[in-house]
Amino acid sequence: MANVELKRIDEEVLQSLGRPSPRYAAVMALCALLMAAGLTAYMFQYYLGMGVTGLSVPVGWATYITNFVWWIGIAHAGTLISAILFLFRAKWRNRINRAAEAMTIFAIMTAGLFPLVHLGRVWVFFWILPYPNWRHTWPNFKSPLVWDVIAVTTYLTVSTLFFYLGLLPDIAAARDRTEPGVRKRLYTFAALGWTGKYDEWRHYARTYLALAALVTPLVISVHSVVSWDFAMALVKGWHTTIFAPYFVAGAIHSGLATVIILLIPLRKALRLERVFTLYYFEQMALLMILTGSIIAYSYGVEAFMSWYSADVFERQFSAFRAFHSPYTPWFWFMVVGNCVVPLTFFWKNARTNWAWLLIASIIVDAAMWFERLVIIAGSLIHDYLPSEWGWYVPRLPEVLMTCFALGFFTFAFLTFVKLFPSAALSEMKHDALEREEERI
Amino acid sequence: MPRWLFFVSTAAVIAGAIGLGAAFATRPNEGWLWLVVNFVLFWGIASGMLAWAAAFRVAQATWTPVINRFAHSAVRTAPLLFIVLIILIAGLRGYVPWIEHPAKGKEAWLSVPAFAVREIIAALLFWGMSWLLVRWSLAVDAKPDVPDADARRLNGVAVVVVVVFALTSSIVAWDFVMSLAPEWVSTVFSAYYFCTNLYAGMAVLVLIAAALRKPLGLEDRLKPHHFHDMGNLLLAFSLFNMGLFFAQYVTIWYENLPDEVWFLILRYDKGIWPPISWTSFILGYSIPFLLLQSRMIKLSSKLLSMVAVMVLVGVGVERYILVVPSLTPAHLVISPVGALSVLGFAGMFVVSIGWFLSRYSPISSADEVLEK
Amino acid sequence: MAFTRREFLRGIGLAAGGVAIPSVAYDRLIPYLNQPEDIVPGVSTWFATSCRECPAGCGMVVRNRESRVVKCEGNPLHPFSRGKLCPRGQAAPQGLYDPDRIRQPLRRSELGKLEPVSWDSALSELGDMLARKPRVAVMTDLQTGTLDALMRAWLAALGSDRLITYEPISYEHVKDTNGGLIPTYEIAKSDFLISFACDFLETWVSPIEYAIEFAKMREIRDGKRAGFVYVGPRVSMTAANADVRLMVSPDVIEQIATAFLEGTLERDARKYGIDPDSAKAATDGFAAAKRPLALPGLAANTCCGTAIFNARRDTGLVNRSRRHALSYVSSAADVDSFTRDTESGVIGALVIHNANPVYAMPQSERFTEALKRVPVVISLSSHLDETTAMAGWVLPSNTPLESWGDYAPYPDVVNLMQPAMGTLFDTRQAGDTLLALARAAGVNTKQSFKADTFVEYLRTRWSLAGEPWQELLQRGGKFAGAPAGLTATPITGYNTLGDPPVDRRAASLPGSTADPHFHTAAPSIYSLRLWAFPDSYLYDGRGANKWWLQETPEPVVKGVWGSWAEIHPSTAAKLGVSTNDCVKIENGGASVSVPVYVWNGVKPGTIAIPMGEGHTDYGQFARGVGVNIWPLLTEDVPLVNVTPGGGTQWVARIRGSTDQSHRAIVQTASLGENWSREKPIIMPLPSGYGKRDFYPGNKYKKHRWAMVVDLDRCIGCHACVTACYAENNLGMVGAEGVFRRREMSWIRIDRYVFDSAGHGYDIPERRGDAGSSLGRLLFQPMLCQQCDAAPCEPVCPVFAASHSEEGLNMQVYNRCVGTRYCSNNCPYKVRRFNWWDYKWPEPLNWQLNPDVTVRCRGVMEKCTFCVQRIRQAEITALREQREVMDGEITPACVQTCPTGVFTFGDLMDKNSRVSSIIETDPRAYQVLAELNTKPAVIYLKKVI
Amino acid sequence: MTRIRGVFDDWDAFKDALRTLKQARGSGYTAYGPVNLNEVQDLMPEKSSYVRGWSTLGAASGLATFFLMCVLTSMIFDLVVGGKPPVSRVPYVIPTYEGTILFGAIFAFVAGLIYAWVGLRPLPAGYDARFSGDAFGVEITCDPAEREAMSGLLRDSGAVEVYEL
Repeated sequence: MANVELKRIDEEVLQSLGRPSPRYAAVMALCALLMAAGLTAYMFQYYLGMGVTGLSVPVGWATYITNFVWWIGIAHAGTLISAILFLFRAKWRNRINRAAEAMTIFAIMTAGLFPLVHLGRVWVFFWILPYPNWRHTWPNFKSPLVWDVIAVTTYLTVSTLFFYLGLLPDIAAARDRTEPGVRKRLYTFAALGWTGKYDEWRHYARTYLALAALVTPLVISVHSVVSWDFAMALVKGWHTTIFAPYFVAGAIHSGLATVIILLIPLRKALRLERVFTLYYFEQMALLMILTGSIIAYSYGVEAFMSWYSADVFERQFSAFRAFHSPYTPWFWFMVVGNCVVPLTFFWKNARTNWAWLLIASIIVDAAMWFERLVIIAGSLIHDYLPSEWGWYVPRLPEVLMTCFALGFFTFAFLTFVKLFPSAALSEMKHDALEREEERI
Repeated sequence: MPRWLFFVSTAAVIAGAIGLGAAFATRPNEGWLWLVVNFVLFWGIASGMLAWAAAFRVAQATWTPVINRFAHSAVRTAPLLFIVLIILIAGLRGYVPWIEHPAKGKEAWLSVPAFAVREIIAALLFWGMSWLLVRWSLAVDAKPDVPDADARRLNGVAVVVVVVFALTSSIVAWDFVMSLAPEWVSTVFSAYYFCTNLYAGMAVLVLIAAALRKPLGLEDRLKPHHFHDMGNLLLAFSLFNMGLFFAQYVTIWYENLPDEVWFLILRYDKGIWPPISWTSFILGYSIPFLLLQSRMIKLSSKLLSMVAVMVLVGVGVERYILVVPSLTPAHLVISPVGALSVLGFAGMFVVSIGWFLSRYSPISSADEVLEK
Repeated sequence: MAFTRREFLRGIGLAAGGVAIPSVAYDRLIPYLNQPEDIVPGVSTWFATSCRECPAGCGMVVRNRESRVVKCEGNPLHPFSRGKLCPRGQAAPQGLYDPDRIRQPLRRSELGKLEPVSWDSALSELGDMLARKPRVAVMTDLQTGTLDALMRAWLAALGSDRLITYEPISYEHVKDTNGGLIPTYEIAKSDFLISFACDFLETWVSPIEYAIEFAKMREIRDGKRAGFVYVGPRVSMTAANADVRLMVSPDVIEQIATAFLEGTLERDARKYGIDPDSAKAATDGFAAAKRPLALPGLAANTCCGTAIFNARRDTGLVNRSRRHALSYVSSAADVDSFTRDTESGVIGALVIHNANPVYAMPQSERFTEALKRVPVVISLSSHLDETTAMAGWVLPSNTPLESWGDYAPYPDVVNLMQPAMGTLFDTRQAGDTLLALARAAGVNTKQSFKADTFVEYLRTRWSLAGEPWQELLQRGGKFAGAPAGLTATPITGYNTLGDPPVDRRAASLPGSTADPHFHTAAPSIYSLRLWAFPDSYLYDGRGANKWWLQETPEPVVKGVWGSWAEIHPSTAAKLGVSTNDCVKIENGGASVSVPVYVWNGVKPGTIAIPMGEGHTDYGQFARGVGVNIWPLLTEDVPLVNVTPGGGTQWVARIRGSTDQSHRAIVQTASLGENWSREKPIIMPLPSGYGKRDFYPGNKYKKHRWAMVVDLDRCIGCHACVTACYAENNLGMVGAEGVFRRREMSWIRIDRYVFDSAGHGYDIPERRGDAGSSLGRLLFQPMLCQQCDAAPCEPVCPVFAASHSEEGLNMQVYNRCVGTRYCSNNCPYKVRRFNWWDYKWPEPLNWQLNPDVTVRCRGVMEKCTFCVQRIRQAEITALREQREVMDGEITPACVQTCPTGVFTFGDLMDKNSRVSSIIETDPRAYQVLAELNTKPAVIYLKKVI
Repeated sequence: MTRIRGVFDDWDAFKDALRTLKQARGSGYTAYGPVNLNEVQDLMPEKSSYVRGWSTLGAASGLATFFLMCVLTSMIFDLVVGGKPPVSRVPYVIPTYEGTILFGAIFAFVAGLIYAWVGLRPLPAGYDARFSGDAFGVEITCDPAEREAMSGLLRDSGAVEVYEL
């Protein structure tokens, strides 16, 4: 009997929208605290100048840009899971895509902050945007930073549309299962009067398909563009052609890890154990083996090519990065964390062990963050003229802004899962019915 | 396989042999040139096909038992490619520039023994592993059901094949393309080479599927949606490869470093080659990308195989463009001889996979179980 | 000597003297109600005067805009400084605008605080005091000519003759070994120069003059050039320029001299602790030399060595007839006896003018104690230095830039001084103060001085000598052979108490007393030779109140804002300290704690510390920075006790590796070979783009500015750096800023070790530049290369960095949003970012060049080739309806460089000097040419 | 014309109803449900949707817009940076690409909303909340004469409840 199954799904998912537990609230309060700290730090930076950071003349970019790249990367997994796997008709995506997409949106928002934070004169940031003005001045469309702006805003817009579209029927479901009140009014508004009529469904399906088909090439391009911030420059360690695929793989890698990190506590907190079952985590773990090995390939090729090039700068730089740099430990940490740790998922009992899943994912995320730092700051400290070699150590404002990012992201995510169904109801029902088909 | 096809391809082989012979007799360096082009092209296609088989196996794809077996057939081209490789190694002196003018600082890597050793190891490794994959897959056919052990070892070797494929293709790319322009360096190039190989490999699979659907009576096994999926893979890879191409192009364009730019300027910016290069690019990637937008084309085996042919021509010309200008920057090398040689290789290719497919069941039962 | 029109205009200080220009402080631009006769808004006026930042007395022209001094440059008419200035000269305006200048007369209250007092009451009170005829004495810094004469006349009028001309660095031993005077060493004529620890390119006697002469001497004539050997314990800037550097312990320098003459140097190389190869090289050079010449340093034995050397190989290059004014400084003996008198309380009233013995005197505390026993101490200094801080009365004088006067560095060179702007504060000419005091004491000045004001006194003095006053004033002085009556009368010290002159040589010749094997038997690790050297910019400490000088990095160690002790790694190992660890240094009852900088640029067993820091007073930039080592100097090179410990303290240095790591950044050509270019120059013009370029490059209509930098001429003196600070309103980042790599200098002098092993993976902090002795240093001025295919430009999202149609990389400050991408992508790292809003405390902001924007926080800035000067020249040319002449445009760095490293010009003009050099000179190359950025700054290889 | 609606809690019954309706009438009916399945879509009278066309149109316009923006602005503001020509095609590929996707997506979304007639409107009278949860509904629009037949048809195919709006 189908409807039993469907009812169960509704109940299971919608119960998670109940009033948050004290512990849940506490976590959110902590996030708020982090945000407050970060904002305070930023105020100082705003009023005093970039001098409060640890930046210098050889190292113009470091923690802020690292955060930017890292968060954008996090965002990618969401789109991958919801769009690419949708196109590949990988069934297993259907439960986690909602959470993943939410993660995408908030991650992009978080990432979007940092290009602003790192500007010397943030109050005129809008000069980077192409808008008609009486000065007849325009941004430089040859600059990777302008590409960034365009790519990231596009990404945010499109993935938000995609996300909202997916959410629509579920909001309707929620609407019809809440007692009158603020929530109900919110849902009624947000559901745009969805009735579940099959004419609506028809157009809905086409739109969803169209957006999925568009967002897939987009997600590949966005992190390529981000990687070109560096590949376009002639700094050794930045200027290399493999960056685009390499960064995309890295992005998805860290993104998957983040989904795991988010969902493992979430399924407990929201009592969704029967929704987010181990199976889905296994699939993501397996995917991480792939992304991890792409990254490994890139590391290898980069190192080999710098030797093969027989270019004094290239060779010295890669030797420096691997053996002499202040970041050397982090370099090796990133190599192990990104390439070796995921390989453990070849073993079933590694990828089916909750604890290890969590730990491994945290390692991968950390490693990916340090990869960005090693690439960005680690290359700048050692460029062409030895007289200008420098070093970089983050200072308090940068640390606090990083905390702010974490706080903001978590806060937004936790708010979301309490506000909207955190698993795709209609998709799950869809699967339920199809499974039924098979049984018959 | 159908007799006509057999005869046609044998004819092609003979023609190609004559062509190459003539080339070597008259202008040896040109002969070498064509040999390299063909090697790079057909090694790519064959390894690409096998990589698909392995990849589908790794991904536990549920729709590909037939396609996998078609892909397996590429393993039969190993002997041909191996012989050509040996000839090429033997004749290195005839075409690589870095023997008379050693590249400064690269002597260790660009030396005849090193070259020979790594190439032979690469070939043995890749073809050996693929052979295992095919053999174990065939072994399963014999059995009534699929024992877990067999399935597991098949998955294992599939993973290995995928990895080995990436590495060996990279080595081929470095040795037979990059080393011909010794000063040039591009990290993404090897990846570009094997991604385009997957692309071409899928194109060939489409052709085989379209060609053998009726003769082997696989109508119920190869439904339109199979072609639709293959079409989508072609679509995805056409875009992805264009992306890789652009990533390399824009990066090098932007900083304009003397060591990097020459390779691209010669082919895509100044001189006699750009028209050909861009044609191959548009024919091989852009047009397929646009055509494959249409569901209708993807669903029809005929239309799709036309696109596949277009892809193969484009990729073929691109291989030519990757190899030839490095050796003769100033003048075009276009001759019937060349065309014939390609024809010949194509013939050999068809014969070998035809031989394979006429030998074994077109359905890999190891993958078939996944459908259930 | 050819002039361009512009230079000539500068030379003749347009303002014929006499007019005191009112100094107005505007906060907004208001047109003049009634225009002062010689001020045209927006047009600068140039005043010729004399530089008084050190006793060298270079000629200087001062740029005045709207009645404010904004820049000092060399006076091109001046016979020996030839239009060049050193960093100290460049920094003169900062003395004038020092925010901590004394702004009105002060007197010490009962509570012992200095409190403002009006001139009148001060004068009347002091007048009464003087009228009571106490034993009066005057202690001044080196003065010649009029002021000197006035002082002595003034003393006479008050019935005394105690005039002490006190210079902390008195070149005592140079005088002692040259019959009581400081001769002119004609190094340009010599073909083999040995410097016995004589840093004549930085601080010694007359650095600009000697730098110019040095450049002349080092010119390559038919494949040969005069050799230069440096003998000394530390790699000073001068040493860095030597062909051969003999690193020896300070004690054996004299033996080295004799060894040279006896040709035993090579044999005994080991004994002296120098490596035989360099010994051989030196000996050979000497053997081949026809006209060798030795230069004495400050320490006694260096002078003795030099004396012996020059006596034995007398080539007539020591010109004793042309004595330097420093000869007239009171001898140590005089100072000694004066101190004794002061102690005995004979001195009733002491007038101190600009001398700062309390800070800068060996074992100064003795003098300090003595000073306390003088009933009335009147200071005429402009700055509240340590001595002034002890005075009972402060009657502040004008700074030299506000003063009248004359100064005669040599008998044949008499500089005239005129105020370049009106007095800034309620201060007076020292001479006027003296006259006023005399008057107040009841002396009839009209009678006894023939003048009531100092100007009057000065003019009478000159007109008596029948000199064309106006003309001389415009030329900046009397330069050809001084006529009678104007020669500064020699002063040979006073011994009024009649005790015989003491020969301090015997006392202070460690070389002769100490055992010659001293260095081999290493001294106890706790007792090292203290090698105190005058800081390149602070000199004896008088520059410490000018932040330009504090922030200009010491040429070799690159230290700024503070003191450090250089020790050799082996010594460091013995002491168990590493860079940034503090050590305690004790001698003669005094002690300082200073962080060490470990490197191999100094002899083992020696600890080298720059003088000039560690002021307890003297303004916000000087106070509490570094340590003062004067009290430790019981002798020239004392043995001091060094104890490790005392925590760590970062040595504020501009860090970065000195190791080229095989990157061919400073390229060298060896002497005597015939040179050729390995790589063609990639011209920063459309012609520089070929079929191996992806894009066509820029089109230029009229000009394409470019610069040639001759590395062979660069001595690393940093005059260009300070000039850039002065011209372009660069901000002050302070010690922390420099430590964080945020210095703002648009042009910097990189230095690399010539024979570096290439293990250049890390920064010296973690490698300590190991190796027994430092290789040869190569200096390289690094400024924006104005690349034609500039990596910094395309990455800017808002076109703030773009290319001008005259080839400059423009940085549009107003448009910059501060992404710092351009800096990341600049392979030369010459872009500077405004990390904060940099402040110019009142009245330092008066010095800001009105032609250059002051950048706000958050924007990127960089060298502009002094675009304001380019525009100026273009406008002038336009007004005169002609083309801009080659050489008409001189950026600040080009203008001040004493050795003529830079050539600036237009590449579109095929006949310009830059074009012809680039065309012809085989040494031309581009830094990092392989990056294809097509830089417009072409370097000429260093000749080794 | 009246509208009769049958509520199904059984999935197969729902499909049967639709099948019969498709054979019987071929049009004049519609369905409600919490999920979208192709097989249900196949049973629906109406199949076409132009969303994709709109999206393509949007993509095309985005391509044009962004490429022109790059080219024209750099013609207005023609500065040579790093020696690169003011209008250089290679880098402009990137904004163009992003713009294509941006407009394509926006068009698709808007078109989708408009077609599906989802709008900020109160729910239609007689909207049945069950259809967003676990129940399916079939709604037939017929003239009052057929009322009985239709409701019978629905009941026979297993509707748990049949009512008229």
